[in-house]
Amino acid sequence: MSPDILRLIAQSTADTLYMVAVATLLGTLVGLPLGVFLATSRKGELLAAAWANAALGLLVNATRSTPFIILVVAIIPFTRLVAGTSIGTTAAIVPLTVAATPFIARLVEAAVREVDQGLVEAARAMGATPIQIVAKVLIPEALPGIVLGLTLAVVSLIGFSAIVGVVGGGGLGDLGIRYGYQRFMPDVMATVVVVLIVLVQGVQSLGDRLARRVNKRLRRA
Amino acid sequence: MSPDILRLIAQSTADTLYMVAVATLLGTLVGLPLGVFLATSRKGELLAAAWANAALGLLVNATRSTPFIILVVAIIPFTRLVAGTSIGTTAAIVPLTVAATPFIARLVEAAVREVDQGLVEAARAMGATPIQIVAKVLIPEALPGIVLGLTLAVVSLIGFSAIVGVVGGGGLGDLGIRYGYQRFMPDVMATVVVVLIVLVQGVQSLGDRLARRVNKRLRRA
Amino acid sequence: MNAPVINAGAGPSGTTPVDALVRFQGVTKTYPARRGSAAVEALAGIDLAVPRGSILGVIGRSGAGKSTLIRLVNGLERPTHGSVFVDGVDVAALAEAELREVRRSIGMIFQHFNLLSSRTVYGNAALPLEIAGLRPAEIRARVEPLLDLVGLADKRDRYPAELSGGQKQRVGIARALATKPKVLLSDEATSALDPETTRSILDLLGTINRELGLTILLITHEMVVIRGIAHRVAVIDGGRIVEEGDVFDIFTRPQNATTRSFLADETGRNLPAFVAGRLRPEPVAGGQTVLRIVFRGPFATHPVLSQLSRALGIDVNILGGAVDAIAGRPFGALVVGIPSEAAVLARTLSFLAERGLDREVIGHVA
Amino acid sequence: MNAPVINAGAGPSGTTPVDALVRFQGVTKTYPARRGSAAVEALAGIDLAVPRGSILGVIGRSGAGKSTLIRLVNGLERPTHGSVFVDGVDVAALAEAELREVRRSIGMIFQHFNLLSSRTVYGNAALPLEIAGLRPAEIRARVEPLLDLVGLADKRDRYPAELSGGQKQRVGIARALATKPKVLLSDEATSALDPETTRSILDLLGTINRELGLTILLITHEMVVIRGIAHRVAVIDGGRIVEEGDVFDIFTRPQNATTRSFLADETGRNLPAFVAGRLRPEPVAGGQTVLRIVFRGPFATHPVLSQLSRALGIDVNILGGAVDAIAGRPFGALVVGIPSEAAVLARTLSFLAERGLDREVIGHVA
Amino acid sequence: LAETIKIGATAGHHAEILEKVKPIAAKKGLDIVIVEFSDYVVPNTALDAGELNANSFQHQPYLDNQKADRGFRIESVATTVNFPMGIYSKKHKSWETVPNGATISIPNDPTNGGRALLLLQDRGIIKLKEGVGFKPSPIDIVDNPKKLRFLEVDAAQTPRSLEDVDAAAVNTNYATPAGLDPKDAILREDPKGPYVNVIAVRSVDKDKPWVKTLVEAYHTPEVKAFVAEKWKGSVLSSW
Ligand SMILES: Nc1ncnc2c1ncn2[C@@H]1O[C@H](COP(=O)(O)OP(=O)(O)OP(=O)(O)O)[C@@H](O)[C@H]1O
Ligand SMILES: Nc1ncnc2c1ncn2[C@@H]1O[C@H](COP(=O)(O)OP(=O)(O)OP(=O)(O)O)[C@@H](O)[C@H]1O
Ligand SMILES: [Mg+2]
Ligand SMILES: [Mg+2]
Repeated sequence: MSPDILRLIAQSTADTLYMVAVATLLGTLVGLPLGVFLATSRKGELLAAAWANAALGLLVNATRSTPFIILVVAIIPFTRLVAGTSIGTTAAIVPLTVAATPFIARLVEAAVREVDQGLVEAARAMGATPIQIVAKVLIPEALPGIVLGLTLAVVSLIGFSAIVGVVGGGGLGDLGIRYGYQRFMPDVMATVVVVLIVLVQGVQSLGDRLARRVNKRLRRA
Repeated sequence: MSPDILRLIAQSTADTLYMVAVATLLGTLVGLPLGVFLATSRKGELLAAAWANAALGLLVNATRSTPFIILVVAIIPFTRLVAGTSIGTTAAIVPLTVAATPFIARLVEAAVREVDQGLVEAARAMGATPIQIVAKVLIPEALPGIVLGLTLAVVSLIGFSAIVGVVGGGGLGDLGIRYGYQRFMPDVMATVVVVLIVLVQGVQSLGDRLARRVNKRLRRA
Repeated sequence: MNAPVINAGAGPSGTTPVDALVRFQGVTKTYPARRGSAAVEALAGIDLAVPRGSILGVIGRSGAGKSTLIRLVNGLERPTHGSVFVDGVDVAALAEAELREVRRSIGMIFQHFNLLSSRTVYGNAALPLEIAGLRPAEIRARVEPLLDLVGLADKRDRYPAELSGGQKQRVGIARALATKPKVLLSDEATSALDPETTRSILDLLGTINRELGLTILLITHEMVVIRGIAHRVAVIDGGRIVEEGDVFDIFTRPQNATTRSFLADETGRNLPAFVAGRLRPEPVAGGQTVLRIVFRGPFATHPVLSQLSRALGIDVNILGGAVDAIAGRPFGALVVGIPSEAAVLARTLSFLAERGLDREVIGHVA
Repeated sequence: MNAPVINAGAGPSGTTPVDALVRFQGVTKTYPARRGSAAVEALAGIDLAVPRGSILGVIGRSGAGKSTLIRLVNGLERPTHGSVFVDGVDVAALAEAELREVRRSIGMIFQHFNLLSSRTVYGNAALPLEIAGLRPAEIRARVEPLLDLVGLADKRDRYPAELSGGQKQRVGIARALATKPKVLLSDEATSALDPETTRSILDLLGTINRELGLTILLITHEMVVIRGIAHRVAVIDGGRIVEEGDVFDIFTRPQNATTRSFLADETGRNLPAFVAGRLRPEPVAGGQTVLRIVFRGPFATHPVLSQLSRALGIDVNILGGAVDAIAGRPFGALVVGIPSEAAVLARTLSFLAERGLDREVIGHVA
Repeated sequence: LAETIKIGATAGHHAEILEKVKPIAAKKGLDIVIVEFSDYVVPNTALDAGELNANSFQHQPYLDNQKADRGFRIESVATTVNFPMGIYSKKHKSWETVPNGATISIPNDPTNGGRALLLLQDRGIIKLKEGVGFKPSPIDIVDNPKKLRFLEVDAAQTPRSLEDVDAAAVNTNYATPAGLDPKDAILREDPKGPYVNVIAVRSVDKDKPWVKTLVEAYHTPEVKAFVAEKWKGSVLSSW
């Protein structure tokens, strides 16, 4: 491989890390509260706002069901507003975040639903407000599950970020597609895949380790 | 919209349902045991096979990190072997399944990790074999989480199946991209998106309902 | 005689109209039917008042409805019918948000502990104070002495998964007391504790009750707990209150079969197996007649048996029973054997009757 | 006299070399240190044998190491040092797979129930039988009578979330007994049960022990449970066995301070508050001298007090205490008051000494 | 002081040629930043919005179509290269032996797919609806005597599908890297067809001096030689 290609791979790795990191961060910022809300706002539940729950659920489903390319185009005006442009790596973060958010929300929702209802009851018995229950009980208790969920989301995003080539987003996956797939350069494709695997392997084992660290339920014999 | 287009939408909906259903089924068939294995085979755990765990973990990560289009190309020989061809709706199921399996595995893994260790202990104290513990304790107890995970996976697959247009897989997402987006037929795009939302909404509420049904931990006041 | 007879001073009497801090009025609670399972009527027409500053013991069979009953007080469970007043407010009619204020003045010890696995011992005990909005320094000043009191100072930074059953329970106790509540709901708070630790916890609760006027609803299966700390006791069976009143009265003269059965082990009311196995309905020549004598009231601590023995010139053989204090007042129930002679029996019974003691012929042994 | 003195027949004696079904040999268990928390030595040098067919009660303070101890028997916990033999096999040396066979002959009732939330009452009790590979019809034949026995027939199809605490515990009991194990490990199996249900469960365990030779290791905080069913008792404190032996011996003559404290409430060894509060070190003219008399052995059921009263012509006032059976043998410990005269005291003490009764002057009251 | 412009291009030949153009333009005082896309719509959207200064990925018919559909105010300022499409087969030596009912894979994007269908119509194999323009799709086929089945796949996927179909319509830019020789095509587009690619800029920019510089840099003999050597005559320069 030429040094140019190697430089390209280095650049793409940096782009991927940048896009995924920012999209995860922003996606978590919105997705975490959204997921908690979805998990706690059905009828008879803690925040009981069935209407808002249904509406947000629909929004989440809508975002999740729209193919990414269509989503990218549909939100171009929004992307411009936020990123100043609709193309390039930074702009690609916007649709990536929009796609990541509902995904993270659903993962968080699933984790929060696993929390022992007895603990929520205990907090209610103390006169805790719903916000306090969320902050002091649900999130800390669901944390191992949330961490695993975020790990899943980051890995998915890394794979997913390949599609942002649509808007010139760059990154490893896009590089692999452009060179490996469209220009038929198997060595580039292989290198990209190896770098991706290393990246994902790193994220996954970090996530696993963290999930175990925050899990205080495990007895250590 | 012309009747042709309507017929196309109907056909694409059928294709999507077909692909997603089969890919989910096959993905679950492999992903469920795989996920359970990943959740229980680290050092000091139930099935304690650290090596196999690491190897399968790597395989899962590798599959998950490879961009879908590259995956499609990489497994063309396998696809031909299985489906007889590498293009078309049926052939598209193969890469879709390959992509769905590790995803489902990770979701199942996360759900199984949430099971109260005390229950595993109780089963061990009864002299249960690891297989029995998996079948009688881990899976039933993790079922609400697994159902939510599968729901998440199905929804992701519906969105994901748009990409199988690459290999002529067809389906709603692909239709939306090709007609709605590339040919600029906003009415087709809108229709496709609406059908997708309805589909996803249906899957999600079915999944939610089922997850609640199988959750016997909830007290009914 | 000159034996020291002390009346249990603590706790308001239940006979006069009292200032009830907690009052159940016609409360019914039905858990709805589920596919394949019928509805369960956990509580049926409960009327009950807990005087301010008193300790009410709640006893009853497993599944009788005790937990349901106390969970109604802080609105964790809503009654199907009826009202539950706490300090004059019907909590059953309050919305969840309005309940919050009431709940902050109620501490609860859960039957299954409900400790947060993600928090240490300290963190768990601090939780209600964080919720009440105290500052960290105030929290520390409150929690640390409390952990000392329940004997968990050295487990301060441990997580629940690393605690023994009784240690978990003590965290739950510390947590419930942290906010200095007006009312304490205690659901089998000492069931996982050894007798020594139980005593120290009961002492703690008794002290808080006396000094701060804490009102306590206390579910327990240990009669010694009721005897040691409760002022009043309610016996619940099949969702109904079958007996309720002053502890001493009920423990010494239980009317209900369930109550009697519960108290059998505690007050020496049951016959030791070696007596029960030999009992016959008819007297045996040269054998003994078995009597149960209950000592309560003014004669409880008089040397009645000794006097009987000397007055009649007979041997009075103590076969079983116990003499102890109930709710701070002396009480005894002894099973004794006297020589099986009609005359002796008649004179014994009248001797006891003169002193106002309950007596009952149980049978005869060889 | 002619009172019926029966020796507890059941249970092998502990003095002769016994056939130990479970034997701990030099067992130490240390929970490793964690970031910020020191290591915990839960057990330190345990040597203990449980004779085949016997019931061993394990008592001790909260956190003493009881649960850790019995979890070693079925290998849920591995000793840091030492061996645990079950029927001659060192389970500490077995691999997880080899343990399975041993575990199928051991039933366990968990302190925290550990019921599967996804299974009904029936399904939970059936689980060990499914694991053992029985057919559905056999399982039904085994489980249904058992649910009847623990009083849960009507809750057959309920899920744990719909059960009361005691109901859950009874499911755990049924589940542990379903496989007809050789050994039963019971970790506070009756702590959430009312006295009546406790009695019926103990009767059930006693019957299985007698009829099928079930060996039981039983952790409990309720002395009445030990007294009622155990043959031997081990007292564990700070991870060490501080006292171990025949229940009757230990309950009647506890050597260790912890044991004494545990037994205080049970055997009338403690002074009622109304006596304790008035005790003085010096005799008071016209007052009483307070003695504790322990009745055990051949004179336990003799009318000793009555005879004392008549022989000395004094009133003997029973101030507290209990007379009951321990491990099936009669035993009493009474606190009595006699007139405060030096001569009376001397004659009383020698009267008691002649009959081999333990006696102790506690103090004096006015 | 050098001027900098952003040019959008799709991955592959267009981008590769621009990489060759870049140093030449730089010498003329024009810095080129190439933004690669893997999509055919966004480069025009971005250009119209001013996020790009130019793009080079489409042919004139496609550009016209996009302008008509979406009202872009952009226009072509120069022609670039032409990739005549060919129909290839691994199973049949010539079109004549392709049987009735054969499966043909064609690109699934409208222009390239349309090109394949138009090529077949030109050869009288199928008949398309009147007035479908440059982007017909299989549903526009009104007469198909050979009962051909069309499978639409990604353009880059068409060469990879040759094992699975009777014949595949492959753009030259994908044919050569996939190891196909354009001379082996069993049907080939007329190299003089309308599908010559163009450089497009915003209408307001078309008279800017950098446009002229860009076109000059593109239309140099070095670039022509590069194209000729690299793709061995399967890609045709228009200058
Ligand atoms: N996983 C663990 N990590 C650290 N310490 C532990 C762990 N499990 C138990 N311990 C400690 O070991 C000691 C013994 O615990 P164990 O559960 O055996 O007590 P126990 O006698 O059963 O008490 P209880 O009557 O309260 O149930 C306790 O101090 C406890 O805190
Ligand atoms: N969520 C529920 N759904 C159906 N039945 C329930 C539910 N919760 C409790 N019950 C039933 O209501 C009855 C009363 O339960 P409760 O927990 O109040 O009993 P309890 O007196 O506290 O018993 P224990 O001493 O065993 O804890 C029981 O028969 C129980 O099975
Ligand atoms: Mg209860
Ligand atoms: Mg324990």
